[in-house]
Amino acid sequence: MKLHEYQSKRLFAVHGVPIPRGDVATTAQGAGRIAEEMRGPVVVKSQVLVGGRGKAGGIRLAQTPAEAVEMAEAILSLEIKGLPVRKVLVDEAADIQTEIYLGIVVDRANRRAVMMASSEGGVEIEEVARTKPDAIKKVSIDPFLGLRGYQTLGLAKGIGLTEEHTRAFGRIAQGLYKAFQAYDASLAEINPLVVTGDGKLLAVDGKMVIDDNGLFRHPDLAEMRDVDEETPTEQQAREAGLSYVQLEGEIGCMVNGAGLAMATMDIIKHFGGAPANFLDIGGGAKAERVATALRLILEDPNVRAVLFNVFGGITRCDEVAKGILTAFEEVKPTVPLVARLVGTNEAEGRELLNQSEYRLVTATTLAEAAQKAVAAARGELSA
Amino acid sequence: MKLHEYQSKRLFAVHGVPIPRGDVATTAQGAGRIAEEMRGPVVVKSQVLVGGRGKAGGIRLAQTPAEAVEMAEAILSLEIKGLPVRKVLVDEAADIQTEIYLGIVVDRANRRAVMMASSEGGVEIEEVARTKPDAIKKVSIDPFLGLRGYQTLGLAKGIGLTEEHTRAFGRIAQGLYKAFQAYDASLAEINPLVVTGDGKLLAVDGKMVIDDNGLFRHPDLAEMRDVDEETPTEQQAREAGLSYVQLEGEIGCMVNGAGLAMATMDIIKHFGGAPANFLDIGGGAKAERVATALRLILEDPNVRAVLFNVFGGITRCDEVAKGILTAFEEVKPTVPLVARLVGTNEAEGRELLNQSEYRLVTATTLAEAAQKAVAAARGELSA
Amino acid sequence: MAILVDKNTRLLVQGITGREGEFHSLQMIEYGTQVVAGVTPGKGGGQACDGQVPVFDTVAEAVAETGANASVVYVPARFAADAILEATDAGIQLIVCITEGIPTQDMVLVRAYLDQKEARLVGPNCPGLLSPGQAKVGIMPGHIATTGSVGVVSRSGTLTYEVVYALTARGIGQTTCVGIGGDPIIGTTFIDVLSLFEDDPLTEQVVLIGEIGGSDEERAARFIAERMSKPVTAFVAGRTAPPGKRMGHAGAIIQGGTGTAEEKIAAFEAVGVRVAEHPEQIADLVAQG
Amino acid sequence: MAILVDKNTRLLVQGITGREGEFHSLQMIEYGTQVVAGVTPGKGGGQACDGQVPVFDTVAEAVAETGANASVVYVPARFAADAILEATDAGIQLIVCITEGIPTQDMVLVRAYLDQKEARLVGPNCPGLLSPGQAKVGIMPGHIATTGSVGVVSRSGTLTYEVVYALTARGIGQTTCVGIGGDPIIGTTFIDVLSLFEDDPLTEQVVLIGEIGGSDEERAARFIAERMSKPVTAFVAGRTAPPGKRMGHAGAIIQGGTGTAEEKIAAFEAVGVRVAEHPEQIADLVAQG
Repeated sequence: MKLHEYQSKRLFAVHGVPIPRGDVATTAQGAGRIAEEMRGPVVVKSQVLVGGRGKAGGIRLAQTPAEAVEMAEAILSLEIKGLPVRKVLVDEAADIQTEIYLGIVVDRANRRAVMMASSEGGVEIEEVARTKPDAIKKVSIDPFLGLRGYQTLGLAKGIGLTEEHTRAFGRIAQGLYKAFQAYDASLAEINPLVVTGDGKLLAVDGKMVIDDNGLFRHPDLAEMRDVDEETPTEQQAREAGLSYVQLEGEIGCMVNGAGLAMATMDIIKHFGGAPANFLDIGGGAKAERVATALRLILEDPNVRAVLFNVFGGITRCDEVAKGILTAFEEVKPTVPLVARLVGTNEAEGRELLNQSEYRLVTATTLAEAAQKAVAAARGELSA
Repeated sequence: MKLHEYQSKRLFAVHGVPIPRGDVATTAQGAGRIAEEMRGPVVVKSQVLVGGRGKAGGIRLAQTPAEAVEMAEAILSLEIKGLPVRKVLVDEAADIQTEIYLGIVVDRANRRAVMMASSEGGVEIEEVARTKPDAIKKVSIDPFLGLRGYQTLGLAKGIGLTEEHTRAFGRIAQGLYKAFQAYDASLAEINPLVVTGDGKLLAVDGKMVIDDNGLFRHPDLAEMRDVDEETPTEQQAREAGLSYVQLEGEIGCMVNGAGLAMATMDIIKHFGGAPANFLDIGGGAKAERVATALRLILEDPNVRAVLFNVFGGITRCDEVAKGILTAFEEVKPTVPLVARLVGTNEAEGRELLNQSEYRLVTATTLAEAAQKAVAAARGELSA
Repeated sequence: MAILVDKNTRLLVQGITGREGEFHSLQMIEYGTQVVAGVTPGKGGGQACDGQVPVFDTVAEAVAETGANASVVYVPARFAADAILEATDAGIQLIVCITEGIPTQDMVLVRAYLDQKEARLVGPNCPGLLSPGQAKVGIMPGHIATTGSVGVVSRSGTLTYEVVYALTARGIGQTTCVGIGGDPIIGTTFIDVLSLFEDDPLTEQVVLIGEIGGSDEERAARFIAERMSKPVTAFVAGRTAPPGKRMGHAGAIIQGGTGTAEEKIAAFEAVGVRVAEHPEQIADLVAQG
Repeated sequence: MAILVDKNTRLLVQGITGREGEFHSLQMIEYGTQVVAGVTPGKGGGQACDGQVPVFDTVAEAVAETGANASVVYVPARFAADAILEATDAGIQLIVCITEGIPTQDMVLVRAYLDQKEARLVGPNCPGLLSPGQAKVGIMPGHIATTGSVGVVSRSGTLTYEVVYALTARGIGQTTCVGIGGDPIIGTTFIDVLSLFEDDPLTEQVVLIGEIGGSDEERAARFIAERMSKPVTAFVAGRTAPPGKRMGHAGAIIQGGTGTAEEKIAAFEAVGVRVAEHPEQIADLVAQG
């Protein structure tokens, strides 16, 4: 789960990271009132969960409250990479001398958190990694010992900070790591961390991604989820415990397991079709979850055929069949349905489906199922 | 540094360990007022930093506030193992069904904290270790992982707690470990932890010893030190950074290093004398600390002779000599002084002492020094 | 012969009284696995699986009483890290964790702890192990596999079944099928399993099933080039996955320019590993020897 | 030959710009020790010891620039644990910590971390190491020792000097003198050092100096019985110490019925180790061979 800039920065501040004074507004007038309180130039920043806000005109400097109202009005009418801007952050403008990057991610290969710093702040770290890899300094954080003072000192020196800033940098690095840990983050990033004209360090922009698996420990964070950033379908899917990604094609897929779901999408493409979605019903899915999944697929007007591909392990084919039948009772499907149920309780599942009034095309192999689904979507196969 | 029962229990309570309602009083009337608030039988408990309070009559049950006043009066007039009772804890009396022992210590051999539990609560754990070693269950706590749920469950089962108490026991064990960690304890003990008539667990008595080396992290705890429990000499010594233990003999010893100090005491005894004290001036002692040390020794009326045994390593002999001379200016010594200064800056130290108006008997070997000190204390050697 | 589990495995089931734990324990027993003990705190002294398996409160008790030497973990995500640590501390040498949804930071701690110990963890969020005809540990459907000489290792769950099923359908049996799980932090990697198959005399060929995200497949390719003498056939799921989108719980996500199916396939082909176009094609490639 | 440090040791001093750090660095240099670098955060780029030693901000930099392979730590107690960890992470193989007063819980963490690594820690709260004629690392006065064939290991600080001084006075030289420190948690124990002396061809006899508290001497006695071929002479300080009283910073305290001098002496005598009555008598016993 991604957090907004203002949410991320507030969580960093809780752990001692200095951030600019500022507040969030949902209207241009609100932005103006905040700008008045700031008594000086402010930056008006769109709060949307995508990168490239600056280039899209979503971040602007205002010298006066009146200008802030104007800027906020413009920004709140924007749509950035398809997402409407509903909130702006109005921050006191900083007197920026130098821009630094500071971030933490979980490194799969190292199996621990890695802190990265770079003197090339203000640009995306992926960009720096491509163009100036030597400018990025890294330290691996031992999960038992935490981030040590000598590590932050090493980073500070590595990115060329002078003696006067190493202590402040160390405190900010420790604060960022504490926030990363405290909130089960998979990414925590300050970009840029700036050195101001009066020699202070300030986290001007922040970003945090929370590990969804850790959210049960943070009910307060779970509430921060910005549902505006999800399509209603994605939101329903998440709430039902489904992994769902909307795609452009015409064959709705319902599969158990992410790998098999991807392989199913791949094989549909291989045989000339196009998947309408990625949908993983997860392990051990109960009938109710399956029913929700099927409802979501059938709501998509692009869908011309549906392919069920379930290989039962922890998931039981009879439970899946029950879910399918439940969904049928509500949403009467009008498109052809291809079903392939194999594995745990396969026979019981097939038995249940056979009792349905909807006739399903069945298949044994995945290749056969995919080919039938592609044909069905073209209208070349009748149920 | 030892904490009182009431201090220990309050720190445990901060971490979720249930303790009886109660408060501390320094007068019998105060104890009575607390008993009134409790509205029921209370236990009046002497707060002194030694074991065996019960046997000494320092813990008594009172049915009424009037009885509590009476008991407190009696207890406040006691002296237990040489320590005057200045405070009593008045606790609501618990309805005790079972008594358990629960404690944590740092295990030198294992190099980590060990939690011990025993069904034989209410007696000293050393006693249980001697008489019923199998009744003590232990788990070693990995410093990186902390105390795990399966460990406390294993302990609970090991001491025969039934299913209904294992959760509460686990929470108390976690609380005790948290307190142990949070306050740099070297010992944290609940004895007894009782199961009450209504099936609750309650820490009826508690004890904590804080690692003096960790006190810099806990200025609040450092203030809790009960100076009444130290002799004025011990208190002065501690404040000066000296290790000082008062003994019964007649030869005052000033030595650098605990091992050498003990060896010096041993050799005095070996040659027929008796040390008046253990005194370690520590590593790298400055002149001022040495002066304090010498003042402390010379204040002891039993001292008939003084032996300086300093082997310079991090401690420099010239600094020690300066301290000796400083002390001489204030306290004019009237007893013979035997000095042996060897090691770092030995020549400079000897030079300084030679300038003193007080003539010191010097010695080369430790055996020689000890023999001269013993002789001097008997008046057989003049300075 | 087989790797990791065989007919001598004495299996302990952590979370045996839960719905999934009991269901799959019955299936494991039915398959012939020696399920010697179950653990559920608070249920010690009872029995599970129609009285076939004694239940203990702690792993230490279960090991002491039954001599269990492997454990499979079905406990809920928030307790799973503790369950793995408990098994490790009780001296269990092989721990297979089926549970999905364990927070990554929990696994960072668990993995760092395991690195100091002898114990091997497979998973989490994996289907487990299946040595056909000998033992099944986890949730793989037993009937899809048959004895033979192909070792299977996979980051995916159900996709593994798909492949094994296709192999069996073509009469190609397996020594052991290993699901290593797709989470960011796992106990046993492709390389660990490839090394075991390389050393297993009965394994003649290996099938590796990867997916987008991370760089484990690339590391596996390097290992195959440097250390493997046995032929390897691979499949990589996610050729058509759009970049920047998270594909399911497995955490399969393509970030920036790394972790794409194309790169992984290229890495395999560069070291002579045949890569199948779709799952069932693997069986064709393996049949070619 | 010597153990742990010799003329090839390239020493780094952590806390070199502090009063004690600089004083003893000068003494070590004067003794002939190769002091190649110093570390004090914030003082990098400067020099210490009259311009003889370059100072760095971090151990990693110092190692990269000077090839230091051992470190001695003089930093204040509250920063000492971090200093040890920093040296470990920078790949230093031998870390000698002189600092006294490190909180026990810090050392519990440090020791658990070191147990996963290759590095050896000597101390803390110890006088360090002295290989006469070759190198001095720590605070032992160099002039009290002379080359020879006796290995000395001690839990105590100044008492060690006393014994070494007495040996030297009788013309008995030493291979290496090792102060392991008297804190509850230390990096290198009696057994570790006894084992090194047993394997060192030039060491013919060993002197062990213990004190009351703990049970390290008892464990050493068992080790001597089982593994040592070379004669060992021991001394145990604290025969006259009253029970239950803490004797100084070293944490020498007798609790309950364990850790007394009597028990330790009995343990040594039971395995044929000669135990001296007072420190200087050790030299007499060693002279007997």
